[in-house]
Amino acid sequence: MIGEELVQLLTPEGERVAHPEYESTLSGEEIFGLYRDMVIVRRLCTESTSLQRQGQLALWAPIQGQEAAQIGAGRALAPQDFTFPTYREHGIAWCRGVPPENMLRLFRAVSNGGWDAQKYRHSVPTVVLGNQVLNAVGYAMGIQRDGAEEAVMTFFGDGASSQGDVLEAFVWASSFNTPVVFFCQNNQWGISTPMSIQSKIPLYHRAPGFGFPGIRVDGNDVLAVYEVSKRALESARVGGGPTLIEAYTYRMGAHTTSDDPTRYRIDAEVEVWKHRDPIERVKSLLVREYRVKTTKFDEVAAEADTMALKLREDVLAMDRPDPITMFDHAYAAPHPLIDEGRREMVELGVSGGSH
Amino acid sequence: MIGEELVQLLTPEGERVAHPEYESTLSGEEIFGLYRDMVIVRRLCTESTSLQRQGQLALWAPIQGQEAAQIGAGRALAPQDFTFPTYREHGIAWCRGVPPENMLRLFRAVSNGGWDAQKYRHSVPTVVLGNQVLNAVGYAMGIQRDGAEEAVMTFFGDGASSQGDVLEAFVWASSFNTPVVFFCQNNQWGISTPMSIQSKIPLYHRAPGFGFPGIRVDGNDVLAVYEVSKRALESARVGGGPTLIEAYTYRMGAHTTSDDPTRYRIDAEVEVWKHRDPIERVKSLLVREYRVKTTKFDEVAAEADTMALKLREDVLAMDRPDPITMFDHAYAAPHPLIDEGRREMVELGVSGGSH
Amino acid sequence: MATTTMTMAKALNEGLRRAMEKNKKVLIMGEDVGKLGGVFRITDGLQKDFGEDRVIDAPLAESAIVGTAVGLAIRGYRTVCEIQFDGFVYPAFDQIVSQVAKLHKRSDGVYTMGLVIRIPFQGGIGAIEHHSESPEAYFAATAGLRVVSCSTPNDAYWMIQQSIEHDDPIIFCEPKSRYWEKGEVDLDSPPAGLFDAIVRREGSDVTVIGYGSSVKTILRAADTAATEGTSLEVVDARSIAPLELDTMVKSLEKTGRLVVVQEAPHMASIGSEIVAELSERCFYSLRAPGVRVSGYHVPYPPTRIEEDYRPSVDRILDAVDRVMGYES
Amino acid sequence: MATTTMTMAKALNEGLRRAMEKNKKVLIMGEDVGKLGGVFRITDGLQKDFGEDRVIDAPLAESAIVGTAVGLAIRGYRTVCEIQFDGFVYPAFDQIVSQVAKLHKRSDGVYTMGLVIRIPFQGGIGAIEHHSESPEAYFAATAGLRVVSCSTPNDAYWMIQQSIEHDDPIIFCEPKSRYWEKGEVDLDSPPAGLFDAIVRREGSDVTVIGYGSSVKTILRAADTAATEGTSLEVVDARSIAPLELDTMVKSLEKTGRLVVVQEAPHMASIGSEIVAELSERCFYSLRAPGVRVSGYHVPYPPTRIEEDYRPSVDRILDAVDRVMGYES
Ligand SMILES: Cc1ncc(C[n+]2csc(CCOP(=O)(O)OP(=O)(O)O)c2C)c(N)n1
Ligand SMILES: Cc1ncc(C[n+]2csc(CCOP(=O)(O)OP(=O)(O)O)c2C)c(N)n1
Ligand SMILES: [Mg+2]
Ligand SMILES: [Mg+2]
Repeated sequence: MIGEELVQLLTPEGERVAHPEYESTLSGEEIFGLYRDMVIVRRLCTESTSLQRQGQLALWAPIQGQEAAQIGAGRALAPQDFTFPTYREHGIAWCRGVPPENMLRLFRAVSNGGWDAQKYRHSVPTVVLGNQVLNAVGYAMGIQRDGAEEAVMTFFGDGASSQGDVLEAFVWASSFNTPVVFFCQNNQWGISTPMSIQSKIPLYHRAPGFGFPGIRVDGNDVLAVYEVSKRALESARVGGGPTLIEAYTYRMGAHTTSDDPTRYRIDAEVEVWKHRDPIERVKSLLVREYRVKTTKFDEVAAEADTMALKLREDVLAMDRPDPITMFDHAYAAPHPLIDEGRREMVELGVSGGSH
Repeated sequence: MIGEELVQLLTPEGERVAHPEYESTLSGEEIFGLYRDMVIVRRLCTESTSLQRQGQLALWAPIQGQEAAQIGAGRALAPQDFTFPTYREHGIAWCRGVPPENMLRLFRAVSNGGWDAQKYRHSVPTVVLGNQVLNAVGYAMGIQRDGAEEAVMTFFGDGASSQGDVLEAFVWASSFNTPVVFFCQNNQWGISTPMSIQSKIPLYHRAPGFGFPGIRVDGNDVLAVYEVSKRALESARVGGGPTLIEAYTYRMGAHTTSDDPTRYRIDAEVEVWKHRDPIERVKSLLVREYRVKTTKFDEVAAEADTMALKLREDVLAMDRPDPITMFDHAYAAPHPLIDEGRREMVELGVSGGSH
Repeated sequence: MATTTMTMAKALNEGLRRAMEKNKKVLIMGEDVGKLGGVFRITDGLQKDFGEDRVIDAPLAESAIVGTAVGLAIRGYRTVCEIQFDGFVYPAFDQIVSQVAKLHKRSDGVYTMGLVIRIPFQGGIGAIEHHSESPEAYFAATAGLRVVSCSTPNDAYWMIQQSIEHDDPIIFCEPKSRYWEKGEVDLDSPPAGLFDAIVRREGSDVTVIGYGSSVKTILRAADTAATEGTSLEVVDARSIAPLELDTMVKSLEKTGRLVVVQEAPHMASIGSEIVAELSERCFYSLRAPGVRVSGYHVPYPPTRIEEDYRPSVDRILDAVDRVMGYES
Repeated sequence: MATTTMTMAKALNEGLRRAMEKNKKVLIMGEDVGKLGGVFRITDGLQKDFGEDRVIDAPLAESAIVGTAVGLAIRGYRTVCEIQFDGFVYPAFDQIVSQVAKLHKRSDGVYTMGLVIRIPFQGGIGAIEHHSESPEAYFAATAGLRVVSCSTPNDAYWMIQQSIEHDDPIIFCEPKSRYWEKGEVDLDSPPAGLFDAIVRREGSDVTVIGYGSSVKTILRAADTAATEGTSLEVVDARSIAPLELDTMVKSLEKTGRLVVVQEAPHMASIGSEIVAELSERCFYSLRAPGVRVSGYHVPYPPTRIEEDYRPSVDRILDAVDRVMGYES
């Protein structure tokens, strides 16, 4: 489909294709589960976009088009694995069990994080591109020292692939053979910067130069992403070291709700990718191969709507935090400037100081 | 010799070997010239080490063992090319025409640079590992904008190859197809850190992952280094883009005069490399193939001694700078804090303020 | 005098355009500066008019943006680097501190580090984390650099041109919350030297010094204070490093009272520096200690509560009351 | 009380050893920290005794040293990162400012960023460029971090252990020029809390505050001043961020005169902060303005002339004379 050797198990038309090294291990029910996940996170995304348009969120970073990449990877994770996302991994967060309303706390600007990272084994969002990739390798070094059979998966984009931190992470992961899977969602754009400015050749080629395997997968094919991720994670858990997965996909929407992609890319490109929609192709498969009935799909749509409704309610109920909470967790131990700030704020009458 | 495909044109024993892609283009006289350069820079190095031992230099970073790598690359440069060194490129500086005493100003701690970088088209030393590699790519972007037929060569070590700056430089050089040659002297050690901690696989493999060629050359074979460098530079000058050259060599001495390599590496390793001495093998060739007489070699030795003597005199004559010179060139334009500092220093009587 | 009204964003755009027209060696480099015109549209239309060779869409790496600009400077180019947001300048910190700030010195004056690093800084736009920081003190503390900030469209238009023409490297801090505010721009001559402070409003009781976004807040505080009978003299520092202290000293000698306003936390900040310097220079004139109104010593908070972090009119007036409360 | 005499380098080594013995989660990571024991031998012998898994020779990349330590902290490890020299901490600046300093907050307190970044800082050893810097203000200005510095072997031994046990990230600044100086170390109990300032010498005329390598220089200045009839009270700040101001205020209330000494240039520095804070807190006690003795505002000079850059006894005494010269 896209040139280059790329692992694909399902065509855009929803037809299975054979691959010499990978085959889908999922039952119809499991595939339906992935379909459901993708529909729900897409709905989460449309609801969030509309909440933003209505002034209820400061910003939203949509994932339309990238659902297969995220759900395929997210469902390949084992419970004991740990994940390090950027700001756009709503699908991963969903798979880790992060409640949707927690995901929106960042975008409602009431938190810089949003969820209990240790509870969900899913780190807080990282906005500075590339930082989390090194953090992930460090976490993986911890796994090694604990002798645990766990893996780390960390996410970054085609743009972030140019950052020194990501490249240093490759060096370290290779040197220490850490149990980490680098999952790069190449959605073709870093805001307005096309992939071609970050690299003239496919990104997954970088890995072998650092001494570990790189693989490109059709990021819009959830079955392929699932299998490729699963194998990389399994290998990492048992000492096989790092893998770079480049999920070749496309950002169907704007970079964020602040962005205007018409300034830098042409409609025709988006049109081409519409035909590669990650949800439609699984649906075709489910209908054709597993004879899934319309009612089942309707049920999922209804479930997604219910989720969206609750999400909206939850978001609207998220009050402006008491300003004095800005002093919480700035430090773990007592700190005179924190005490001073709290005192000043109480004196100013800005906060009841109840916190 | 060292496993891996490695361009070699001269064995450690000084016998020519054929290579499918490279052959030596140099006359006997030219080869003798390279020999002379290597002897002189080695002498420069022993003299500097002894100056340091005698308390005349704060530090010295020796290049014993790396003479072929530096002279081969340095002599491949065209006058219009520009170079960005680290702190160890005395051989390159020599080829660029930097007076030896200028090279020692840094190590006598009377300057942070030492020579007129524009005059010699050889940048001042960069101590922060990796920084200069990005600077070199930027310079090369300037060459492109000037439409000039020039190339940049930048130097770094195996250790520095792990730095984000070096890796980002690969990204940029590839994206913009800049006329830059990355010359990595893999001397096996970054202070006490062996190459194996920086990379499990040969460094030159990194380049293809970024979209440009990498090549490993026997860094102790001056003929091979010369040819490989020349071709890479020529390609760069005419729009062929970047090349990574990994010169596989060995740091025979200590990291610097402050270092004690017996703490971390075994003698046997050093012994092995003694047999690969870059100067001896060229001498063998010159004797065998070109019948160069002992007197000619003696002349070079004498010339080197003369250089060393003058160097010593020059160094001893390098006075402690007037402290007030610390304010010179901190800024290009007038600055109140500089004026204030100068005034204070004059008032303290530390300086005559003549400067 | 040809004047025209425009936003600060437009003024910067026009200033850049004029600098590029004047000098072919001027380049612009940064993330998304080309077709998009930058996320704030400061470089809007410039790539179209000056070409991709002069307005360079960079791969995504700040260390490389600055590191290559250094090489370009050595080659004789003057690059205006755009850092997309304040919180993303840190990957370039090493290149800025170790190369940009020191290469003129290291080369014994042979290299001219004529480059400008534009940073949209400070908060107030309701963004997510890392988009609202005030990193100016890091750069001000670094010998070899200069740091300036504009607070009006006119300053923006002129200071960006003056910065590009200047031979030392300049960290150019743009108060992003003021990008869309309009003001008069004099197209003929600059309001002052690049490193001059300007008295924005004369007053007699308290000298209030600030820069960037704070200037407007201080002016609003001055309005309120005036209605309460307190007269504030408002000084826009403009140059953060070096500070132009003469204007400040002159003001303090008149008022005897000092408040410094900044969004950065007060620890080891520009505010600390101004207070320390003026405490010494105006020891006999000061009728109260210099007081700082700053961001709090916490990571920039979620922006739903940022207005309680940033110095507000209330907090400024509170500080004014405090310094007025000292016996003189 | 078991005391023993050792160098600061050895005291740090012993402190690290004790911390590693106490807590299996303590790791050391840095360039050349293994077999070599670090370029200053601070980690000498530790890899041999605790293994390569706990004393990790890092590939050569500071951002990665700190960035992976962050991940290890999330996993429950406590990593002591060694930065080889002050001038090489900048590649890690982004990780320090954006992750180390902010992750406790961002995670709502779920992550404990218990890690220590050891930096041999300040000059005085005749090194080449980038080996003699004083970057402490950058970190002090960063909310979320703490910065401390030792000036004696006893402090070194205890403060490194206290830092490792502390739950906030700590930038641990070691005055490299004092590594080889010997002093008494009390093996039983620490001299003070990690964030306490200590009066090193009592006096009545002028309070002189410093930290790290400056403390000894100040003490020497105090000796000289005493012979000239001026009594200096010497305060070792120890904690650079937060500053322990109570001890300083108490001293100033007694002396009424303040000199702050540091190797960093004065602009937006710890010295600025101390002067600004104490000018406010001791407004009525101050009989002269607080004065700073600092490095000059230039890139660290070639070290043949570094002693004219670093605060010397002469320059300190000059400042003492200046503050003594004010009418009171
Ligand atoms: C260090 C850094 N520089 C710049 C930015 C601003 N920024 C946010 S997202 C983005 C583009 C990222 O592109 P990519 O990595 O492909 O991820 P995507 O947004 O496409 O998921 C940029 C430049 C940032 N967040 N961090
Ligand atoms: C950013 C940075 N970190 C650490 C150092 C300290 N340091 C100086 S040389 C060196 C080893 C460099 O090894 P390599 O790159 O292989 O070059 P070589 O010295 O072998 O020529 C180190 C760690 C430095 N100069 N810069
Ligand atoms: Mg992208
Ligand atoms: Mg090396």
